[in-house]
Amino acid sequence: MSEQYPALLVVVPLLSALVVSIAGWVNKRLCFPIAVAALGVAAWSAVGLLLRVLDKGVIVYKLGGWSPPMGIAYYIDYLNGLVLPVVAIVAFINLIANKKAVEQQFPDKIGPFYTLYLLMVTGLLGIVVTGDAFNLYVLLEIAALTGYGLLAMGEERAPLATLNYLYMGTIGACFYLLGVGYLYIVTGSLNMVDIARLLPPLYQSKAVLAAFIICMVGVWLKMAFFPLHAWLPNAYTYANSAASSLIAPLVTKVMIYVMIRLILTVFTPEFVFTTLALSNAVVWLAVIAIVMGAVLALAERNLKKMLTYIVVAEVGYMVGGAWLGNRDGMTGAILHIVNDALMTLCVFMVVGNIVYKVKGYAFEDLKGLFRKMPFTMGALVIGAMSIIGVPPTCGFFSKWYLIVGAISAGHYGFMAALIFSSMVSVVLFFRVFEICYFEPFADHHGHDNHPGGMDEAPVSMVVPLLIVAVILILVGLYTGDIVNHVIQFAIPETMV
Amino acid sequence: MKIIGLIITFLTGALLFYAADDFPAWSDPASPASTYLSPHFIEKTMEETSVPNIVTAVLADYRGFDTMFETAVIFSAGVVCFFLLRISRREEEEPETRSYRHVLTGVTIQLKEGHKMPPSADFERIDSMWTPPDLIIKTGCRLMIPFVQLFALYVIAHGHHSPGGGFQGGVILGASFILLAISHDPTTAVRRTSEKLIGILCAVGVLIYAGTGALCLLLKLNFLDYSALAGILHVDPITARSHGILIVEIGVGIAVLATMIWIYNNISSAGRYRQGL
Amino acid sequence: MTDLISMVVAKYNFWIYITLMMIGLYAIIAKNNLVKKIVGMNIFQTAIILFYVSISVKKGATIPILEHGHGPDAHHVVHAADYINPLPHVLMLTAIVVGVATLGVALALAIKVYDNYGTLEEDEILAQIREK
Amino acid sequence: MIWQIDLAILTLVVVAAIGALMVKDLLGASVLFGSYSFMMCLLWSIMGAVDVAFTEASVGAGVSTVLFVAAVFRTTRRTKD
Repeated sequence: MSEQYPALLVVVPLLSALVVSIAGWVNKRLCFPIAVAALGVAAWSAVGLLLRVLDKGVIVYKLGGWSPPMGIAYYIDYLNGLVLPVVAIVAFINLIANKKAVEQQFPDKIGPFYTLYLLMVTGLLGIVVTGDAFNLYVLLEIAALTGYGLLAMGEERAPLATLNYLYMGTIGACFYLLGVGYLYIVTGSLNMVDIARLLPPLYQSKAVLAAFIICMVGVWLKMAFFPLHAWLPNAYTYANSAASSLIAPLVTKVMIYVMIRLILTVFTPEFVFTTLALSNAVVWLAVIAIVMGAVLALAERNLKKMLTYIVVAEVGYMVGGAWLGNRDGMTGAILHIVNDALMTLCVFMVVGNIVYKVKGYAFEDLKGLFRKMPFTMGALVIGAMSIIGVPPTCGFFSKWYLIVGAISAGHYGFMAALIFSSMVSVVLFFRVFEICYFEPFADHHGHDNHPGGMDEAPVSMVVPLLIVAVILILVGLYTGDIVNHVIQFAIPETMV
Repeated sequence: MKIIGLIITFLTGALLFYAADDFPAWSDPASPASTYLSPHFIEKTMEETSVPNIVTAVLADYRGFDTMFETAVIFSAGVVCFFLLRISRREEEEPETRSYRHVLTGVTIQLKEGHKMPPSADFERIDSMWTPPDLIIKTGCRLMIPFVQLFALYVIAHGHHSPGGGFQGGVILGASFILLAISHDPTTAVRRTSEKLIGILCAVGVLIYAGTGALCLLLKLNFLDYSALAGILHVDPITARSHGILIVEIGVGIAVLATMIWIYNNISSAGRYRQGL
Repeated sequence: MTDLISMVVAKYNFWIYITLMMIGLYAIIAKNNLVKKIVGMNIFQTAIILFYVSISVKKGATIPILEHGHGPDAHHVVHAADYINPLPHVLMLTAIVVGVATLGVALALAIKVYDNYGTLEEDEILAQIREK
Repeated sequence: MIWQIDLAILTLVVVAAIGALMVKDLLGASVLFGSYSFMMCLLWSIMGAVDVAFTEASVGAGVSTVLFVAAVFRTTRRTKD
């Protein structure tokens, strides 16, 4: 069975989404267990795939039994072998943690919610695992459409914010499709590895250049890279907490994976960094993204919105790292995909818990929360330390690689931006801690019986959160292994 | 905003014009796109899948995995529309007056707040903006719908030999139900195709597709490799591929049919399911 | 001049697709009405489909459905040059479906926005948000 | 391929697209969008993409237009641009 893991990984969530959808009409209580089982299988196969890749190298899975350029094939190498378990595990933990929140927010629509959730995970896993450029577009649209549905159920402003996201997301996906069309017209192929094989004689072609630029702009739109980030903060802020803690950690990170995949596999680093002279400009854009993200986060008086601007800044980290054009920068970017997915999950789950208990996430709602929700706030401290980049947590190590990459590329602006953003993060989070710790709990909702006592979120929400916090530290401690055994092989040897 | 829009538009346009210069000439038989992959599809489809319509063969077999997700996309659009718009009876705000229509005579009555009609088969609840459907349109559509549906079934069944297939047929079949809903009123249409039925059919359609693929997996071949079905269908592997394509096309047809109705019902009645277009 | 004309004529489908795409893109960015933006989005998507279909065209070829019979000449040899490239058609079938799915979701969102604010004009909605 | 028809339809496509965006009435815009889709469908059938044309005829010119009209019916016809 283990040679069928690539198919199971995507097909099990898809099939279970359909079953959940039917179960939603029959008996709502069945939805959650089916979803958990399906994502459990998906996470299991993702980890199994990673182990197989470590053991045997690249796996090729032919769908429908047709060999690659004719049919669609899955390629699992070290790069997506690493990203897959992250996506599957983040989705799995978030699913378990949000059971109560979902029941609280959508008592009537549990079935559709889990259906969309599973379809979204299917889409994201499919994007990561596929080796076909057009298949990626279809999966991109699945992830996007379900994402719009999930995000639009929230506060009053959520539909408008999501509609703006939909316009931008559609333009992004269409640009990607157009880029694939340009590649198709000059090479005649849709398979990523095959395109990479056919491209080298065409590196001077204007069509290839345009294809690359269009693809990149499309992917940047989808990941909210700086001038194109305007849709993200509102869409993520006004959404319900179960959806935003799935989408905020995963969607931007998966899009960064797509960008790195396009750079490393489809267009090859020689073309991107040697033939084109764009990398310096893009890194400067990333610098602006980081600085603007940090500054805009400072201006917010609202925890969730502040975190969304941090997401924008983190996108800048990864794009900048990937475009530095050297091994350390790329290592940092790939490592940061893993770390950032986990730490964004951690902080957004904290917001979820706070919303569940306090029904708000503005700064004035946070007063006295250290006394009220000690475990949740403890996890926030670890998540914040990771975002700032304090040593035992994982955020430190990826930032370290990014800074080393910036120095060896001689790009001191990027290094300065990284340090500046870390310092701003310190300010941001200590401001939050100050409010949560020192200011007494404000009883403005008037239905709290124990103003000074502990009133933690339910155990089913706190335990997954603490697990994520522990994972943050563990990943930090095992960074060396991850880099030496996985990421090192994910980057082609031609890149130094 | 208009100026920014113009600038962005012209920048994009300029980039595309610039790149179009390097394209192979239009309709050139020697262009890479026409010489690299497509000859294989054109020349080998008949012997590998025994389906004369190459588009159908490539759609449902060579790139069947794409099509499965295409069906999943349309399914998720249906679920999203339901998830966003459908208003459950609990959340619905009560209007001041309730309107009822006598089914046989078409006489409408209004009851003030607090008064409810006892449930009976003779009266049905309607919106205040209800207008009686026109007799000519009603009869005309009633005459057209069976032929539309027959054509849709033909399109699905004949997708191997002529343009068409599960998707087009499903849309036409769905359109016939939408026509019913437009020409009569949504309540009539919903009575025939209840919401629960539609919701389940959507999932069942995609399930037929994905389930066929999973069945191939259980029969020890790769996902969606229809030749695995040869043993079950008692035919040779090539014909099994042709039959496999038909099975999944039917699945696509069911899913699309149900989703089109579902989306239409939710959008036209804004989730209230009583009166619409 | 004749060079320019021959270039325009040789690839005029590509020019039309670019024009349509620019129209759509401008509408998404600059239009004020939410439904108009959705119309623009659809024009944008169809323009890309037009581009793909233009790739598939082949001079002197016919539609990609094989002629077949059940008689003795049922197994005649098929020449690739006689048929249009089918692959872009397949891709675009998928893209059309994705387009209508996006359209459905976008309209559902527009209805929800209208329910909340009672208007579809973006500037009026933003003014309402600012007032609150 | 008859180039006169081709050219006429290409022009009509662009006209319908601009019209759909310019007309100051959303119902009119949806109907013009339907005609745009139908012109597109004719264009593709001229190019020999019969399956795509068939799909566009049923989806773009058919169901999409109905969905547009239904949404306009549920919201408003008014538009400033």
